[in-house]
Amino acid sequence: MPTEMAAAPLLSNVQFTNAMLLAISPQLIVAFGIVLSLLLIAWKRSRRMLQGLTSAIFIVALIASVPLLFNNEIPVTILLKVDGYGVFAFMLVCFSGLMVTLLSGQLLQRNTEAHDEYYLLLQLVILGGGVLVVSDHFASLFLGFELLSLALVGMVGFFREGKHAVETAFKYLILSATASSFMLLGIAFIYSQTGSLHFSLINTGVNGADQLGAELTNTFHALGMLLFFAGMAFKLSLVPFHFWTPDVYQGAPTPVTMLMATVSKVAMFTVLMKCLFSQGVFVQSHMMQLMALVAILSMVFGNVLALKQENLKRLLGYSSIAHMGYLLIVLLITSMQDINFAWQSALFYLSAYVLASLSIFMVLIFTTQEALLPGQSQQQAEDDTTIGSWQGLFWRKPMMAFLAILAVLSLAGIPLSMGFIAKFYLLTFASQAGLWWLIAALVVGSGIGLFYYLRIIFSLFAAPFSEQKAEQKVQQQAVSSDGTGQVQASGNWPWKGVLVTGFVFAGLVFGLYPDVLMQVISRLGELTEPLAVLDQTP
Amino acid sequence: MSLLAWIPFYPLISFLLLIALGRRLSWGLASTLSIGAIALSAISSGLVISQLASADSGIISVKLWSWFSLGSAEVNFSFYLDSLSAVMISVVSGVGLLIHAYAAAYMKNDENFSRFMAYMNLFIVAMLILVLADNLVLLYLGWEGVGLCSFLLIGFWYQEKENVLAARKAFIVTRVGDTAMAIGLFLLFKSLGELNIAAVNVSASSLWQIGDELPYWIALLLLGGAVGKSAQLPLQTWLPDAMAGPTPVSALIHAATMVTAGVYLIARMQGVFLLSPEVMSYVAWVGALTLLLAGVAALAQKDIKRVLAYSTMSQIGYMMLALGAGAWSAGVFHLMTHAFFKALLFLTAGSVILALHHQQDLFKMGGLLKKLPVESGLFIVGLICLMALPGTSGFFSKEAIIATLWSSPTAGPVLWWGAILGALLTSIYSCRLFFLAFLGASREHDKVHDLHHDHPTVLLRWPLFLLALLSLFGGLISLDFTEVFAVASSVDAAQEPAWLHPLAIATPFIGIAFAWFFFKSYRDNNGEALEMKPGGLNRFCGDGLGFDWLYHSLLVRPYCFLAAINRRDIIDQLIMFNGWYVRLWHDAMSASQNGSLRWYAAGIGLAVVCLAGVTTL
Amino acid sequence: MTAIPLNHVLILACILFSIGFIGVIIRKNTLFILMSLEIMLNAVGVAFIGAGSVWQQADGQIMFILILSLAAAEVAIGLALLIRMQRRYQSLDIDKLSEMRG
Amino acid sequence: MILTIVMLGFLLLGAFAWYMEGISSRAPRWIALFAVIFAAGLFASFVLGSGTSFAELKPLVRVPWIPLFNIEYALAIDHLSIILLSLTFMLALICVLVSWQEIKEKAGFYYFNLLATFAGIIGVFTAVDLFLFFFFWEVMLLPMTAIIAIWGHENRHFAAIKFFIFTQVSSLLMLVAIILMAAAHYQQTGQLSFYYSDWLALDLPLEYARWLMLGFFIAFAVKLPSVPVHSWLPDAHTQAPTAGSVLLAGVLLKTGAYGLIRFVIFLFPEASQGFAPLAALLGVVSILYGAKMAFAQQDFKRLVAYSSISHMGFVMLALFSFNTTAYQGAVLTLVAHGLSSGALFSLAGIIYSRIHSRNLADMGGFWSSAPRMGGFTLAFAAAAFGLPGLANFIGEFMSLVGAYQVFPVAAVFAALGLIGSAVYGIVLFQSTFHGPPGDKVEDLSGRELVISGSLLGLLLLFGLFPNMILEYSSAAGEQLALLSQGVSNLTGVTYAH
Repeated sequence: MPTEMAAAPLLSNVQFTNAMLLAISPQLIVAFGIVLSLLLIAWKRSRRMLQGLTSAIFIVALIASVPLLFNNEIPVTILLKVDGYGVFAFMLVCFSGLMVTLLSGQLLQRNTEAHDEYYLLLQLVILGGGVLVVSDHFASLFLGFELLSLALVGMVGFFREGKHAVETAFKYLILSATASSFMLLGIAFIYSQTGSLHFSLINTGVNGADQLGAELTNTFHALGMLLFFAGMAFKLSLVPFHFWTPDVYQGAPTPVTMLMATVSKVAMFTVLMKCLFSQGVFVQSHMMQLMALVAILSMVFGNVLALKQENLKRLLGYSSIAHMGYLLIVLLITSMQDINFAWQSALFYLSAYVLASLSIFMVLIFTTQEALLPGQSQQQAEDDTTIGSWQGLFWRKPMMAFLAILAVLSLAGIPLSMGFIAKFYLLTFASQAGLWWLIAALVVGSGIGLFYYLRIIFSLFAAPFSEQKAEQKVQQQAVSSDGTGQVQASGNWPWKGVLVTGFVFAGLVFGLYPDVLMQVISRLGELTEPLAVLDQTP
Repeated sequence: MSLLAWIPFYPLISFLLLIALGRRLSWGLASTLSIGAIALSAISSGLVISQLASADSGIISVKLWSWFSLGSAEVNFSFYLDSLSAVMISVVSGVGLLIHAYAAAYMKNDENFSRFMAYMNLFIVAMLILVLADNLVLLYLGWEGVGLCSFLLIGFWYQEKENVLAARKAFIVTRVGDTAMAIGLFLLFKSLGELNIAAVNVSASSLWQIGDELPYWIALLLLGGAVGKSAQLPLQTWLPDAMAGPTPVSALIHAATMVTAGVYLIARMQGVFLLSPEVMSYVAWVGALTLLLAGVAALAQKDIKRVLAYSTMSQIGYMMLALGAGAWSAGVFHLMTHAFFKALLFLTAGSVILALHHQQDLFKMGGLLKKLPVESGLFIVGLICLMALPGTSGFFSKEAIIATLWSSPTAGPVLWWGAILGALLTSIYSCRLFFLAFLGASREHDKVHDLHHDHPTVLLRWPLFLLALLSLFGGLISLDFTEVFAVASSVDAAQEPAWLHPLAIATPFIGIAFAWFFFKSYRDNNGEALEMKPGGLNRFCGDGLGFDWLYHSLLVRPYCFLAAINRRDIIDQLIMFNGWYVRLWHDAMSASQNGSLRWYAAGIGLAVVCLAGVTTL
Repeated sequence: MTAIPLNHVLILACILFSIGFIGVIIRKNTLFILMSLEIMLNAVGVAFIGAGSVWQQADGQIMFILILSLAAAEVAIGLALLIRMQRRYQSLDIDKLSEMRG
Repeated sequence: MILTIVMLGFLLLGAFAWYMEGISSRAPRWIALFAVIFAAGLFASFVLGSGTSFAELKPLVRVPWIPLFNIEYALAIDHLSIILLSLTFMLALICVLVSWQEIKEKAGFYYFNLLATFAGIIGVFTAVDLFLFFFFWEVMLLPMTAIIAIWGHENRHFAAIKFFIFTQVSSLLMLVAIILMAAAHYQQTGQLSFYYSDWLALDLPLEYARWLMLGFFIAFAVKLPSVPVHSWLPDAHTQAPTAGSVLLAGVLLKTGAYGLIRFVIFLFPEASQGFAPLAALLGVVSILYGAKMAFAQQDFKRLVAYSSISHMGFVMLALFSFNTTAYQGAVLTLVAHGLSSGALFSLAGIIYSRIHSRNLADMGGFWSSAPRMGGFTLAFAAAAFGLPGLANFIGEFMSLVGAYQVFPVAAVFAALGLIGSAVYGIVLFQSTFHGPPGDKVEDLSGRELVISGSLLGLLLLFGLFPNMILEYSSAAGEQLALLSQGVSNLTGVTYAH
């Protein structure tokens, strides 16, 4: 039984410096923002003001992050460690939060219920994500994780009159609680064997841990790693922990789904990477095999599951399973040298994925707003949006359809889009690491994936509804606009066009000239030669 | 450009004009154009041949342009005239001219007249290129060109299903031979690096010994091409069906010119063939078997044109036999005389058919001697040439062939007897044809159509007279091939039995006598209906000795069957099976997404247990 | 007093956790599912405290406190949802919540 | 630079055409026509006026694109590219013309896609940075797929998806090979490079090269296509609108052959020579299987599609014979097949516009009412079965002569394809134009005469004066032969030249 004291226990006297304060300023801004929002609500309950404040908070947090991007890594107590990668991930998180804020207004307006908590919860989610991406300790991981999850549960079931609200919320709550129990048990096991809750295994009780990482001989430690990974895999909806994904994606309000698809994925993956890399997981062959297996299963089955799916939100849920499977490739590094390239690949991939997800959900929200029938709640319309309901969109709203096409192409990893460059990163990574099975699964998965991605695109191009139907629709819309003038007015939200155009522009620029983003990401690490990964013979 | 180069050019211009202007041309213009073009070709041919006589080398050649090059070997668009090709161009343009003239009259009332003449002109172009080509690729161009024209002309009346099928069959069957020939060219090029005919003949004899393997294969493959085009065994089946085309077509393509292209090819490539005595004897055997088979088949035909078609096959068999036996000149000589008399026969038959309102069934004719005396006379001339009665052109050429057979190293007595038997058959079926059609009393056609009512007499008659003259006296033309053909091994006539020649001369008469008695019912018919005896043997022979059936069940049906069962592409099905398989997985996986929370939780637990198992194992 | 070996503690935690988990799976009543979740979290707490005492650190106990607050939050949300469910479905049978599938 | 302008011009004019759709329904096609003629003129003046020799790859432009991976925007052309680019321009013109009446709905977007496809194809034929090549390779697929999926026939979505998935999956393998190649360059020189000429200088271990070669080969074999990965083609060709079929058969298949020449054979001479017997076998199987399948079809376009598979088999066989003659034959076959199959698809479209069916059973006896159409159909069918005098014959003949030097048995079996092609060619012609006359169909209009006439004219021109093309491919052919000689010196295997 190990008796020596592990270094840096949770309660230790660490000087809290200004630099540290600065380093976590974005997170602090969000936290401060929450308090501010509460005060605002107490002062005046205004939907627009709160939305504005939330957006402002996220924008300020984003701006505050920028100077931190190329800083050296700064440990903030033992709980957090701010480095470029984390900051970049936080910016992704924050940007997604901003988009969700902007897109939620319409939805909330249609709901007569109270909506103040919505923005609070949203800010909590972002805070949780913000904590996750910079955490360096299981305790902070746990805090961030739960902050994010519990706030999300609240948001998932926010519109309690919704058709699927209770079901979705319950599924998410119970399954997520189960998963976090698994993760916690895993952490407990790891802690019991290492004596440290710190990510890094240096100076812990693990045999031979003075170098980074070691093959695990201890059953409980291995089991702990497995359970921890299972908990994270649940959040990343990797096969075989993916069951909840489509149901929750479908049942949650679309902006919340968007949040889950972006913030939750980015934050979880970032922290998983940090943790696993710090633990030197790449020498634990069992874990590597396990992750490879999970990756392959996710790539193939995620796509297989999406194959004939008609419901768009479910389909995107399945597609996210496959994407997290692809992304898992970067965890399968073979040595320290790979870490930087793995980070670059992961962050580029996540950026592409976030951009694509935001775009496609944005189109989903906008199109359902327009096609809303009287007496139908927007949430319900969105839940039931099928591929078919986008039929002929291209001929009616070319810009929006173009954004959707670009997003789908990006998800499918076809040139002209960021997704292709992202896939290029992954393939480069995988072929250097010699992960032939994963490449094979990626190819097969992409092949299957094309089938449903193309179905979406073809639906956009398909002939619009027959004239009769269209006429009916026009009449109905006329009726609805007569009835509720407010709805009509808000239908022409002026930012809509700006947003869509902006996203199209961003997608094209990053797709055609990815160097803009690549340079930023490659400078985040700055520690080693960015392409050192290529030095190894495959 | 030299005169030689112009020869195929006139009909080409005419073809283009006819195609471009189409139905806008009146009959007069169209026929003038097409006949005029051929006439120009014929005149130029005559002039060029007279130049040839004065040329020192015995060769006139002209290079039009460099076509392409195979490695270091140039393949040029150039023409080459020696005495062999001189004979060919004179036959093609001469007989072609006469047949064109006749055809213009024959087809006058067809709505697609100018298209018909255009095809005929194109055919002459291709045929002239074939015989004038100085290299095998250009020859192949002509070779395929005549095949295409033959296809077009057989299917000229495209609205009838049989014609369409006959055209298809003719093209595809000859294509089989062409492919063999193409492979022969590949082999030839690989081994000699050259496709120029003269150069090939020279370097073949300098590089190879007699009996080498390479010339054997090359010659065999070229023979494959020849049997396809010349309707010899085993690719003979298309010719009888090809009679579906208009009669002038049968006369021009399927009797006088195109079908003899195989003979020309072998004669042209004699340098290679001489190196392979085995293939020479194959040639002889192919010829002999074909001539017997065709003779037997001709005995059981109902259709006047089919009799003539089998007769053509049989006569080409003689030419092949001659080539195989080394009697090159005799073979080519027979080619020429055959062109005269077979064109005559076909054209006369055409007149008869026209007069009988397109009745071709011999058993429904009869008594035409009285009704169509001129045509009957011309037909008799053709038939006696075909039977090779002494004095006619056919006599000279056929006797020349038979005379060489007995002691030729690549032929021999057996083939001699085959040739005699063939001659016997020839006279028997000729008599049968004549008896059925011209003797006795008319069976169905009491009224004979007045040919000259709407067909110009001059064009319809005069070509026939000219052809009759050529048939009768064409044997007097002497051909000198010493420049072209290597001197055949001298035949030691002393060792041959003395009765050979008398027997050969007597054979046709024996045949006539036999037919006179055997076909008495045909001869003495009084107008009662006649039927061919329905026996199995008759049917068997009538169908060309079962080759059609054989090929149909051995090749056509399996190919169609294969095509039919695999219409949906088994490989595609196999690949698309993956799609099915993935969909199966999709269904299975979708079933696991059953919406039950407890099931999902259990799934997570199971997954953890399984992964733990995987990890620890 | 002999110290309890760490492995025993961990095995106990495992067993407790499994009991809780099995409860989540087999219980149809939502309330019991929430209770089973509590058991699972408490099992984790046992493991943390056991480990903390072995390493002579407060970390384990701090984690346990954090877990307790998590459990409280979870139950709060869970009970709120439970009430919604009772209102809407007049039942607490979790299997009624399977409208979304496929 | 000029080619960049051409590509950009295509895109911009395409966008302009799209925009103009709303203003005048006729404007898009005139814009497209202008774009193609203008681009062709620009290209011609550049090539003819540059006064330099294009025997070797001549770089046109080379600027950094993604510096982190040392990816460049690099274009270069040589004779092969010029031949194929000229074919592209020619068929582009035909495509615009055949679409003239056919495309009535969303014409603006249609011409945008058409022009974008041309731009992509030009990129494929000129890119010498392999990443850029891959980029164009995929980009040309997108508008093509849109053309099939939007303006295609009844089963268009299925066909488009199949087409896309086949090419995409196979090209991912190529992408992996490209990445590994670049990494190999990094290991040997310390710098990442996707530049073609840099790669030519690489010295890869044979075992490694084999795998990389295979990655490229599969992608190009799918595009070519070769049995057993051909089955996207009949569906795509059948379902595409006329211009789509023309473009697919005429040019897109050629990108596969182009890739085989440039990126398989010249990049991996040793490895591909080792692979040659198998490739030749695939070629022969394609020839025979394609011919047989073509014969079995009842659908005009499907028949022509399978015939394309058969013809591309000749190309495969010829290319892997490593022989000057065969190489020249293959290049000529590419051009000839582009023209002849383009013509046959145009005719299919023309017939479809008359009777609204592609089924051969619905056709027959058209000759009486449409003799000109019949004449052209016959001529193009004759080109398909290799009638001498037309360009296809020279191509196939040289391919086979060359292939026979190296693979005699394969060449003999390939020659059997001549019979097969005659069978389907004749069946195709006869079942449309022979037989009892059915409905009256309108004969070719002036525009259609121009289309068919110009294609036939070119086929005749190249059939009678093939040296116009052959002299441009001889240098590369000899290089190829030298390459294989060099290899056979190493491996001890001798090849006849």
